[in-house]
Amino acid sequence: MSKFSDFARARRENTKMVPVPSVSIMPERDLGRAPALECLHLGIDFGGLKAVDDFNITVGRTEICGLIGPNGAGKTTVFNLLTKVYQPTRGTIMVDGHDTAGMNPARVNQLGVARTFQNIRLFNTLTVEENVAVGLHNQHHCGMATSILRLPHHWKSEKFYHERALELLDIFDMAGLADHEAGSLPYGAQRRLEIVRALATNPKLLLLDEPAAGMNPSETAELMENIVKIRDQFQIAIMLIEHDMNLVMNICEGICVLNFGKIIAKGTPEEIQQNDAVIEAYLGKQKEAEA
Amino acid sequence: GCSNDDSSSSAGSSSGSASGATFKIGGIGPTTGAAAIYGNAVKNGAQIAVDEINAEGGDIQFELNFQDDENDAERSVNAYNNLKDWGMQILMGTVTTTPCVAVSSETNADNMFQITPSGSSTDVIGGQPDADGNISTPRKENVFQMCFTDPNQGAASAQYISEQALGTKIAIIYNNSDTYSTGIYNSFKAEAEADGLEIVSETTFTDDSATDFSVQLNDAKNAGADLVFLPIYYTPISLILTQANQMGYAPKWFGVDGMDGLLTVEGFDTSLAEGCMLLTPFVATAEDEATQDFVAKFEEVASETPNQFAADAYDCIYALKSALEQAGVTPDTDYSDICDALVEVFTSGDFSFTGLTTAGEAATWSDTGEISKQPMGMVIQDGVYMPLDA
Amino acid sequence: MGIKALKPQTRSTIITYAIVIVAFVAVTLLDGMGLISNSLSGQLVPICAYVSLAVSLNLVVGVSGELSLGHAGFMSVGAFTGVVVAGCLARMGVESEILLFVGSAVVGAIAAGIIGFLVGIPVMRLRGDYLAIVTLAFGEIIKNLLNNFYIGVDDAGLHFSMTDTASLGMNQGVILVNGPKGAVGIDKISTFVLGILLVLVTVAVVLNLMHSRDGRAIMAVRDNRIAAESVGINVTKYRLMAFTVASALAGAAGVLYAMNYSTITPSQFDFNQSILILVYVVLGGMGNISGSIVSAAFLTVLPEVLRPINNYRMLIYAVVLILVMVVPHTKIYQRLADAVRSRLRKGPKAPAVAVEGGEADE
Amino acid sequence: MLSVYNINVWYGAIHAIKNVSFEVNDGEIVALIGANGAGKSTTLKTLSGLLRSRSGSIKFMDEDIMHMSAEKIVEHGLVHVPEGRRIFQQMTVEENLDMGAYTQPKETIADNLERVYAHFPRLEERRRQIAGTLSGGEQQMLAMGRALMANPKLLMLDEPSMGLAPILVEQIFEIIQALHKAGTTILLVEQNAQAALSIATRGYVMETGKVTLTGTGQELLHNDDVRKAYLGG
Amino acid sequence: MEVLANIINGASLGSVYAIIALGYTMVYGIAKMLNFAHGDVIMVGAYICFCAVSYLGLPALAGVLLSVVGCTVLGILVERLAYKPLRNAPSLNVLITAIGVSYFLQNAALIIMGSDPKSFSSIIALPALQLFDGRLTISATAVITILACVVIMVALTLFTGKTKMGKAMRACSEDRDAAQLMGINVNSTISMVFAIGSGLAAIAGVLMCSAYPTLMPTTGSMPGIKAFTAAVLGGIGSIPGAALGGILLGIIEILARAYISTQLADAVVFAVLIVMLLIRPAGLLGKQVNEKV
Ligand SMILES: Nc1ncnc2c1ncn2[C@@H]1O[C@H](COP(=O)(O)OP(=O)(O)OP(=O)(O)O)[C@@H](O)[C@H]1O
Ligand SMILES: Nc1ncnc2c1ncn2[C@@H]1O[C@H](COP(=O)(O)OP(=O)(O)OP(=O)(O)O)[C@@H](O)[C@H]1O
Ligand SMILES: [Mg+2]
Ligand SMILES: [Mg+2]
Repeated sequence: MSKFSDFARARRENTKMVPVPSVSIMPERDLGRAPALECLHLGIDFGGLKAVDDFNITVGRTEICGLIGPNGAGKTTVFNLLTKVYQPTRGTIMVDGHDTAGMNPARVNQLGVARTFQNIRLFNTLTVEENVAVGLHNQHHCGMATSILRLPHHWKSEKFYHERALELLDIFDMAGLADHEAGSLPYGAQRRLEIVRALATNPKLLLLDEPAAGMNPSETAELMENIVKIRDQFQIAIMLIEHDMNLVMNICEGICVLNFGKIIAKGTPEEIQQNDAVIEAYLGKQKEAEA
Repeated sequence: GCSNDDSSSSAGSSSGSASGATFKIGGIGPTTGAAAIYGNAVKNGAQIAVDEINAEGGDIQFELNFQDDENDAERSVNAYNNLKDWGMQILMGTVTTTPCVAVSSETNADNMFQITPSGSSTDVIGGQPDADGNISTPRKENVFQMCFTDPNQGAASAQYISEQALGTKIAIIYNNSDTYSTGIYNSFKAEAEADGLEIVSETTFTDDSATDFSVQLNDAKNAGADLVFLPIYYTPISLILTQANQMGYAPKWFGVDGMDGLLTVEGFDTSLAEGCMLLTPFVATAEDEATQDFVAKFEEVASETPNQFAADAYDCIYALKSALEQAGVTPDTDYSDICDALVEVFTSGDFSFTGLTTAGEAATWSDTGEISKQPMGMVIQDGVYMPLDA
Repeated sequence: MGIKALKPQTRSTIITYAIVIVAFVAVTLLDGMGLISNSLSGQLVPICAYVSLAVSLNLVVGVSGELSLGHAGFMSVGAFTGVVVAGCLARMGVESEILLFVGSAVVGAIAAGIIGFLVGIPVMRLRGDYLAIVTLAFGEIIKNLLNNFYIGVDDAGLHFSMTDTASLGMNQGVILVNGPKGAVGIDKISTFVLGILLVLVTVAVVLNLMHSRDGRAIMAVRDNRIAAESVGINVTKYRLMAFTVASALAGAAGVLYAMNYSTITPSQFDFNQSILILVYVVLGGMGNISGSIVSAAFLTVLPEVLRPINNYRMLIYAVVLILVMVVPHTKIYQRLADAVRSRLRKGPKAPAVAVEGGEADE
Repeated sequence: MLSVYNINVWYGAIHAIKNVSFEVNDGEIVALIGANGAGKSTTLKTLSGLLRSRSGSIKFMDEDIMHMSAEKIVEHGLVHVPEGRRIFQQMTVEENLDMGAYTQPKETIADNLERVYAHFPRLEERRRQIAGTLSGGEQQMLAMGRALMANPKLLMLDEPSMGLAPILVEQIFEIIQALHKAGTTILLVEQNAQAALSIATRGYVMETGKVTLTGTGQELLHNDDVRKAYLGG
Repeated sequence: MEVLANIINGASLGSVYAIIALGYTMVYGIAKMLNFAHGDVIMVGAYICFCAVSYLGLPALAGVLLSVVGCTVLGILVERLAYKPLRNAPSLNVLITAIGVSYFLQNAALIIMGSDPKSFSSIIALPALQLFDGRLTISATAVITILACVVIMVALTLFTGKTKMGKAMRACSEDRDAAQLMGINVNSTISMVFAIGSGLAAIAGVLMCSAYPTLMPTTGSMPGIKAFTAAVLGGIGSIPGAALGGILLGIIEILARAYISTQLADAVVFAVLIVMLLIRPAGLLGKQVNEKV
């Protein structure tokens, strides 16, 4: 494993995880403040299928939390529920202390939930910079009339979008690609751009759906570094779905394991790695040996 | 088909004497699109007249350039401008009403003489205040019609029906997306009420829904109408007759000049049209040899029987000829002066014209641009038109 | 070349305006020298009208990615409103043609915009072809309603009826809208200059909207609705915005068009008219404003150019239409294009290319 | 069995594949690894006839398939599991599998189906579900199962382990080996170079459209450049 | 009784729309293109039948056969020449090409057949049905049209749902590359779709002109649009939907004319259409596919 991930594990291991209500754990440092996310008895059915059921979790203000589980367990569906792409059949979702009942995806985002998608969803015909600028949509306002008439305020806000976009792109040093069409970027770059776009909405909670999918180990290592960097820099909570155990076990502080839509285990990476149910349902023996 | 075999001659350089001492006559009408039938009729009818006149080799020679307008006002104006570029001196057209309204105000602005064979709306000639003295467009002094105006067709029909006591309970089916049809309908209605005819059913259709007439026919039938007035063109009429026949409804049918041509519809079972009555200025079966001659020539050119559009066009050209003779203008005169001269002639009381569509009598023009001629009442018997007046 | 250095966006904007202005100057000069035929000069105003229509429709079809088949409907709303307004103003004794035109254009645009908005609210719940069909339906409805509108003005003011002119109950008045006869006796106040001005306004509105916060949102929704929602964009609002603005612009273009002919009828603004405008947009390229301008002008002039061949005219027109669509997608053509491009491509990189990928999602 | 010689592929003006040559012998597992955008998928698409090379030659079982249409190539037994699954979203799982067997005679379909369900029990549970609503992993299984329905002689897999749970990744690689034992030759494109090379008989490394390195699976696995670039170590 | 009569008239008018709509939906649902030339194929079909019967003096059935064959060939030809090159082009380009084809067919017909309308003599020589001792007459044409519509619908449903070819068509409609990788010959499959669609168009044309016997180069366009509307109303790509949509549209049209206003009938029809779509945004029988996120 790369030097970085050792360092990551080190700094992760000296965060103390403590139990909180809704049978979850969160970093001690986040205890004082309202959790970024709190789900109670969350669930959704598709026809007969209970895709997610009785899903309870609490995510601390600056926690990096992993959501893992076999294929079809319901991980992406959880994300779709949190972002209201699907309306939950039951249960409550509290974001930063506010109940999101009846909100639509846009509203939830404005409340502070941003996400990336398992199958990349960029604005393909827009340039990289424009993609981020769209992410900044609600960070700065400028009415239609204003921009049609090209009033001074229009130029001011354009300036804002431009500068802020480049700042954000710099995180993944993509500023150089600003004028390229998003659709024509290589795969890895597209995944990174999706993260930047999500960040641009200034979220309190960032949801990453398989950010490392289709990346090779060295790219993945770089990604891990960036995820931690983002958390530290923006002081936000990050919840990620990933099948790359190297990534999950190294940077996640709390991990929640889903199977058939139900939580089968919660805990620190160490606990999860030892959990027989998880090994049996998800990790398999080999990985256990490796970890 | 008739639309392609003479496109060459219409391109202008027709059999006119090459000396250049010819009047350049422009023609405009739909030769493509849904209304192409009327445009082509006019085009061929006019061309025949022009060829005859040129063949005579008199000192008035014509050159006809007929342009397509797809029965669309915009294209029609384009066609007009195109003809101006060609050097048109007189406009014979346009064939259909709406484009004619648009073009007539162009000619009016340019002071280009215009006579339309079939643009029958009053808006073509302008002026014409309605009962309450409302007008929609002022008189265009340079524009004259060879056909009846819609109002006087409607009125004439109503009078005719009441005089001949053809029916007491009247149903009307008209096309309310069509200027011609609504124009006649309105005046018919007004006149019918004046003449104490009882209108028991008024139903409409539009160009988009001219397929199924069951509702309209049922309405007329249930209202007990004994005469159905059809101020529409013959294409929908053929459908109406067929469907009425299917539902076993056999009232008297009364049409206007638009009904002419019904018998020439290829494959149409003319027995369905038995007893249909119509007012029309022209019938292809008339005995006089002028008509016979024209019909023969036309069938030669277009391989179909001419309808009144063709005849009106034919008359337009001859009317122009005699008017030009009377005015004594020469081809090298500029169109604006020709226009003044012709207007002078047309509106002077002593100019009259006798042609295929004037029922053998001399027709004259009032300075409103309307023609005064008597419509002939016709009835279809054994698949041919017979004079109605008995 | 300095222009190469600019951002592609800015460059295309400049080019777009340049096209319009150059065209205007060229035509005016030629006209001054009397080199413009009646046939062409008679088409200048309609060309401007169609260009504005194409550009505005491009905002819906190209920029916001909705297929609208009812654009002519908004055109007619504008046209008839404009006629009525002009009629009233004239009756009120307004002389200046500029005033008449501007007045009716503004009101016409507003009316069409309002209708567009009202239609949009329910329609925007639908997607793709369903939206297309509803816009089509709307166009037909407008046409059918206008066939039954009778509007006149006399000293007592404006009169309206849905039965016939008699029931307007006016005297010594002017009938402005006469059912299927439509509006007759419109006084021709549209001029090429006014036309060009309208085009410039339309282009400015559309381009400025496109290259602004709201424009980006609109395009984002087009590219990926779900992603757009996920970054907090109110999808309905922006689809509706594009639709309404486009309708208003179409309304203004309708006024320009109407004021160029002494008569307009409801049946003129039918499905085929909408399709015609759509053809301009697609031929010019989705979201490509300068493309719309050129193709609208080209396709408007083409039938007149083909006049000499008479009845074969529309046949050829059809063939041309098919060819311009098909040829660019034939192998030979693409080989050539690539060859040419690889010669040219020194300066600008990737963006130009990725179009080739044929990876248009949806 | 398959020999590729000097192929060049262009996307519009992008030269994505530059003079690539390699071969796959009967009964091998050949791994094709490389960074994102190296041209691996493009190569596979070219072999299966979705893209055309402008030069060189592609021979499959001594037949020139370079100018053959994609559907013909499938009939010859060269089957491609494309990147990103590309299953038929609107169809049910079972209909998808039927499509996979399009070139197959009716009678063989039934036992093929059994074989696939044996490999992927999850698919049997979901046989009636609309494929579009399957989870990412389930879709990957379906994509592989669909390819197996065509009785491939040479199976080309484009990142089959992408987005699969570790336990499934193991399974997938086990399945690959099983298929291999059963006599199917395999051309494998993977990001998970570790796993890929450890089961591969031979491997090729691609960078920006060129083949830069080749050797047996083990050689590559221990090659320093490869370790640095693709094994993160 | 009168209501019933109207409904039946509506149904027969609607079945014509429906048959056209079925062709539409096939092409539309599978080739993923709005084939605006479909209406004009109908016109061609009717002309072929007309010529066969009244010029060549063939029996009606032969005429129908001839026009089906003719249109099928035409359909394939058009697809090969005009649409095939655009396989990877945005769908709107194909739409415009289709419009070009539509103009072409109309004007070709105008030049070949002339502008004067032909009166189409019904190919159905059976007597009308008399019900309730003559208070209700149903023309044989109406009966046959409705029957034809139902039969065709069932046949198509089975074809696309059950047969290998049918499934292959659906596969192509979703993902052509993937379909190729299954060994499906996309080109011939899509040609097949057009063949079927155009064949149906021919039948529709003959039946339509038997019921409403005027034949002009523009005869096809309005029914084409109405059928397109019907197809969408029923739910895009749904075959029973197209049939249902067509028949409903016909009935609504007649009833609106009979009981609301002949002036505003068209407006009413389209208004109803809009309302229906607002209630069921994916059409009557179309299934709302919420895309997997
Ligand atoms: N819209 C839907 N309709 C029906 N079933 C659905 C829908 N969306 C998801 N499912 C089912 O819900 C289950 C969970 O799907 P989900 O995408 O959340 O799995 P996942 O945990 O993300 O798996 P993976 O790791 O492979 O992405 C799956 O069995 C899937 O088939
Ligand atoms: N449709 C396309 N249009 C334009 N360029 C493309 C297209 N598809 C791929 N490319 C380019 O071709 C090159 C090779 O792409 P390819 O998908 O084959 O790489 P890859 O090795 O499969 O990468 P990955 O590991 O992400 O699948 C890349 O630079 C990519 O940007
Ligand atoms: Mg998932
Ligand atoms: Mg790839």
